[in-house]
Amino acid sequence: MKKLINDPRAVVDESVEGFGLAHADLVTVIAEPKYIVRKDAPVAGKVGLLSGGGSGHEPLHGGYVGMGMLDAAVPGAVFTSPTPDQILPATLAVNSGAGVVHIVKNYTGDVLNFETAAELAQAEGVEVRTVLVNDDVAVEDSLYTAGRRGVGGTVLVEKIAGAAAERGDNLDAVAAIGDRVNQNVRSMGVALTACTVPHAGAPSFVLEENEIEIGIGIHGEPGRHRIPMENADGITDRLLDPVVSDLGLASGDKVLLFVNGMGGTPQSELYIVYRRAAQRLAEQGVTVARSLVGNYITALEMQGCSITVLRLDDEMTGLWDAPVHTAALRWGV
Amino acid sequence: MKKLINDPRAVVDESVEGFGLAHADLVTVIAEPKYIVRKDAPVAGKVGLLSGGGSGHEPLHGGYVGMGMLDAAVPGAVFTSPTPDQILPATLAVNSGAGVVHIVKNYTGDVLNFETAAELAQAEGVEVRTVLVNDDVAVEDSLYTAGRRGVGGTVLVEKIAGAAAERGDNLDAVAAIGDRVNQNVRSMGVALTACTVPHAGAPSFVLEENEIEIGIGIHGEPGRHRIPMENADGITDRLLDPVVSDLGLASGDKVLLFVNGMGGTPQSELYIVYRRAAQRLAEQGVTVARSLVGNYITALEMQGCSITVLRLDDEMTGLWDAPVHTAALRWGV
Amino acid sequence: MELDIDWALRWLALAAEAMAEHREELIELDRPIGDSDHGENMDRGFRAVTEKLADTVPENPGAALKLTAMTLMSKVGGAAGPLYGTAFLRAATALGDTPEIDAATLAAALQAARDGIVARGKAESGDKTMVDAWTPAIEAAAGAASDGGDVRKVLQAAAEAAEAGAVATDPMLARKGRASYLGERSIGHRDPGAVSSALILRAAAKAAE
Amino acid sequence: MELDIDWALRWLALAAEAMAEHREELIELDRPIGDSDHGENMDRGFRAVTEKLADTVPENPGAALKLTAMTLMSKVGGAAGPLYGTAFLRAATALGDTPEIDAATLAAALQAARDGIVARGKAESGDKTMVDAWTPAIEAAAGAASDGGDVRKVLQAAAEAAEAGAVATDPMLARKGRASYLGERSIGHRDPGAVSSALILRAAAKAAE
Ligand SMILES: Nc1ncnc2c1ncn2[C@@H]1O[C@H](COP(=O)(O)OP(=O)(O)O)[C@@H](O)[C@H]1O
Ligand SMILES: Nc1ncnc2c1ncn2[C@@H]1O[C@H](COP(=O)(O)OP(=O)(O)O)[C@@H](O)[C@H]1O
Ligand SMILES: [Mg+2]
Ligand SMILES: [Mg+2]
Ligand SMILES: [Mg+2]
Ligand SMILES: [Mg+2]
Repeated sequence: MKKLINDPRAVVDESVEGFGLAHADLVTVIAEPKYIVRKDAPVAGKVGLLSGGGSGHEPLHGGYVGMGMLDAAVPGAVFTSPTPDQILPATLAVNSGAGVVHIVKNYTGDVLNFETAAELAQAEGVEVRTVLVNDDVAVEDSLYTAGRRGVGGTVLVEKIAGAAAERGDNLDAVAAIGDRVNQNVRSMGVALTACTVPHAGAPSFVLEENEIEIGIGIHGEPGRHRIPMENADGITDRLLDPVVSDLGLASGDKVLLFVNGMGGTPQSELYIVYRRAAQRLAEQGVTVARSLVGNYITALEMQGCSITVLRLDDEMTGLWDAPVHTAALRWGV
Repeated sequence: MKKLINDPRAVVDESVEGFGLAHADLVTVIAEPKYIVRKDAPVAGKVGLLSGGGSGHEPLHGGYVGMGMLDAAVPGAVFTSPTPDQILPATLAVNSGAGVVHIVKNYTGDVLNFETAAELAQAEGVEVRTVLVNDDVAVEDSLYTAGRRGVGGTVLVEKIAGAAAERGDNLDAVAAIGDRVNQNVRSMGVALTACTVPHAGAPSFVLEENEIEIGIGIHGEPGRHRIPMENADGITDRLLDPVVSDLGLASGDKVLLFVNGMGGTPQSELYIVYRRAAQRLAEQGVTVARSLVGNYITALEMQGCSITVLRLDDEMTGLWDAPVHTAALRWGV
Repeated sequence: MELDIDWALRWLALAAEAMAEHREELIELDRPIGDSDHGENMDRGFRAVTEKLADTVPENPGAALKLTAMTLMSKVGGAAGPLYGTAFLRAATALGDTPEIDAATLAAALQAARDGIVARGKAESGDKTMVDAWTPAIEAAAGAASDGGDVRKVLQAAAEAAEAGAVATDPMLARKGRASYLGERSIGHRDPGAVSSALILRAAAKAAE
Repeated sequence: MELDIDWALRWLALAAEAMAEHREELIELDRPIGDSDHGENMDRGFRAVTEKLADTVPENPGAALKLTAMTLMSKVGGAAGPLYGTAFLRAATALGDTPEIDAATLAAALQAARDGIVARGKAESGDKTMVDAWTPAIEAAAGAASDGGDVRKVLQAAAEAAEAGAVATDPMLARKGRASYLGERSIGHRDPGAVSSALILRAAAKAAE
């Protein structure tokens, strides 16, 4: 394991501290209990938007704190959800009186910790709504699983709900648009290599030189199945097809196409995947109205990518285009 | 070698095609001879700004084509400079009559190919100035080398000269500000792992589990020396110290601190490096007035980073802050 | 023999030792069917408990478990944090401020802990979670208590049953938590949370020896 | 014997074959002291030359070399593209539209090629570049021609000397091109451009056999 770190146990502390130094114009970093909060929080009259989860997915979530997106991000240890004693003060810090929306990726740990924090916040008189993100089609959503995971769709939920909060939507409306994004977004990922959690010291799974893992999440957990290496177009089809069919996309639909890198994949390769996905969607009569390509929700240094498709309507498109000013996503300002 | 590619020889073609599809609002991709050009080029009255070089450093240079930065980017094969028959038409395409500035990283191949293209363009009546970027302190600039390489400083030259062109500076002025940035910027890099050129099929060098290579460039070429693995703070000092001393930074200086990922390093690690570098500069009385952290000039999937420091004056700071709208760098618009 | 605050403090110290000692093992168990953090999470949590107990001296076993609950809740994170937090909290509530715990009270407190985990995580027996260590453990504990066993017997029975329960998760197909994403591929691996549960119950038994 | 357009076409075909055959080897040579692309660059360039020659039939050797120059210039990239482009262009200019090349003209054309490389790249002998293949090659060619050798002798001499020159780059410390960044670490490796130069000159000799 070769990493640019000092102490495996200090990775999150030092990284978040560096983030705070680099983006002091946008955020304040609270060291203990740890959270990252928008410089001007709470914004008077605005619904607060908060997300969080295990670290190791940077720029998620800290990179999305700022005008037009999140008011706070709560980082846990690497791949480990944060705790209620972090989530609660962050919730209080972003509450201007208009209530707070928690955006929670659907993992048992995140759900339980945010649930507790929401109860505690409500006990302190803060109204909390939770938007659960579960867009990963690789996992069957059934009684036999913990349900679909929240992956790439999370970035889109945060951006669009963030824009709704910024324009002044009330608590229920912000939560509703977040839910609507979640209902219209699906994702699927592939790993070419595993990743190594710093405190674990060894890769989370081992792939042979000629193997890839289809249907991985963002925690270095194994996927649904392992297949021999294929070319980029073949892999793209394996990711895109289930996304398209699960979404029930039809000719005439407009979508946002998001090709996400897992952290260790060169951008040039992501564009090769984007090319194929865009061509196939076009063949099906689907219009790619917006695009996003890059490392936006990662799994440390994993090589691989995920494809996320969001079915757009005019309101979501407008909210996507609305100004945003965060460390990792910025436009219109 | 596991990569999200189809044919090793089609990597640049397909990747640039995907880039064009994803950013059709910003750029036009010309397939043969290949270059990427700003949608609204040539911009009337504006000096044209063009750069290029081998591929594999994405988002450099295509990601910097757009308002406030480059008018065109000319991608060569992976790690191989482009050819005059690409550079010439791109130069003609961005010439509005105000002349064209070529931003060239100091490598023998780039210098020779751009030189030829500039001669040919001049023969066709287009005035060309060349800004040579050579900011890599890992290479001794002497009679015994091809001179210092152009690395991280290139991004800053492109941004600042791009803003000067956008505000209407004339040909000599744009070239002069580009040169000024180059004179005030220094960089140094480290590799934790090598990278694999697709057509070569094997890593460009081999590092043992406990070795790192100090002073690497961006082409997977070996660096100046190999040392046992160290922690992030130690590595940061090894990169920052020569940069600071070569720049002759003094207490009271204002700088832009740029921590760049080589493509395969998680963002969290870059912020750990940023933290140390910012702390050390502060200790020396140097003010970090602007920051940039991320994968901006890469070497495929290499793990590692580079540190770039630019000594700022008010004009450079203003030009850095000026609006820019490209695929990889965007603010103010 | 009854259990007092000294037992509780010995228990928590032994549990912390066990987490440190088995940290790697729990990480390894979490690797194939999880995300390689369970050992790190539990070790971090119990180190924090140890630190807390160096500052604060709880008056009775219930207070010690409540402090443990709050600390685990705020330091462990992941799925295990809220689950163990709830377990210790419910056990603390069941104990109230009794200074001395007899066998029946002990069995009831263990039952409350298990019920807390189930209430929180909604897992059933056979879902390949820590519940598969706790359910046999409380059944064995209740059995031992109603057979007239003393607290030592009750804890021995619970620890043994939890250990067997953990081993019994090997062939199960996971239906809760991260391992459930793997479907059939979760079969043949032991659940890390069941193993950490058995370690904690074994520490409780040792503390009573 | 004099060299005509058929020789030139055979030469270019054999050179293209050599680049394809030695592609991996040239990549391997470029790995330790460069960026692992020389074989790919040269192969891409000469495949393009072959394609061009399938469409266009040049009238004389000079025209064939000019077309080669333009193609290499536009397809090879890197340092080697402009250097070989200039070399072939200068040789073409030296030949003009002579249909038949004698030994003295040949030696002069080779000299022009080498001078073009030096003018472009500013490398001196001993800098560990392709110049270290070309300089001994033109010296040997000039010697063979002034000794009254025919074109075959001149090309043989040039190829042999270039091959020896390439081998002689092994102990040199690079002072030009990418390998110069390595300083002392460039010692002990053979320069890829010197090897490709020797291959091209050997192809010229074979084409005259
Ligand atoms: N719904 C649940 N009910 C009971 N136990 C669960 C549940 N989900 C997960 N667990 C337990 O939590 C353990 C994993 O804990 P840990 O690795 O610390 O958290 P995470 O899964 O968030 O990384 C599993 O081995 C399992 O025993
Ligand atoms: N200044 C120079 N003069 C002569 N030859 C040079 C010079 N610089 C580089 N070369 C030659 O070019 C070869 C490298 O070519 P290639 O690998 O295709 O280009 P690049 O170095 O740009 O990747 C070297 O082996 C050397 O022979
Ligand atoms: Mg976890
Ligand atoms: Mg090259
Ligand atoms: Mg886990
Ligand atoms: Mg090379």
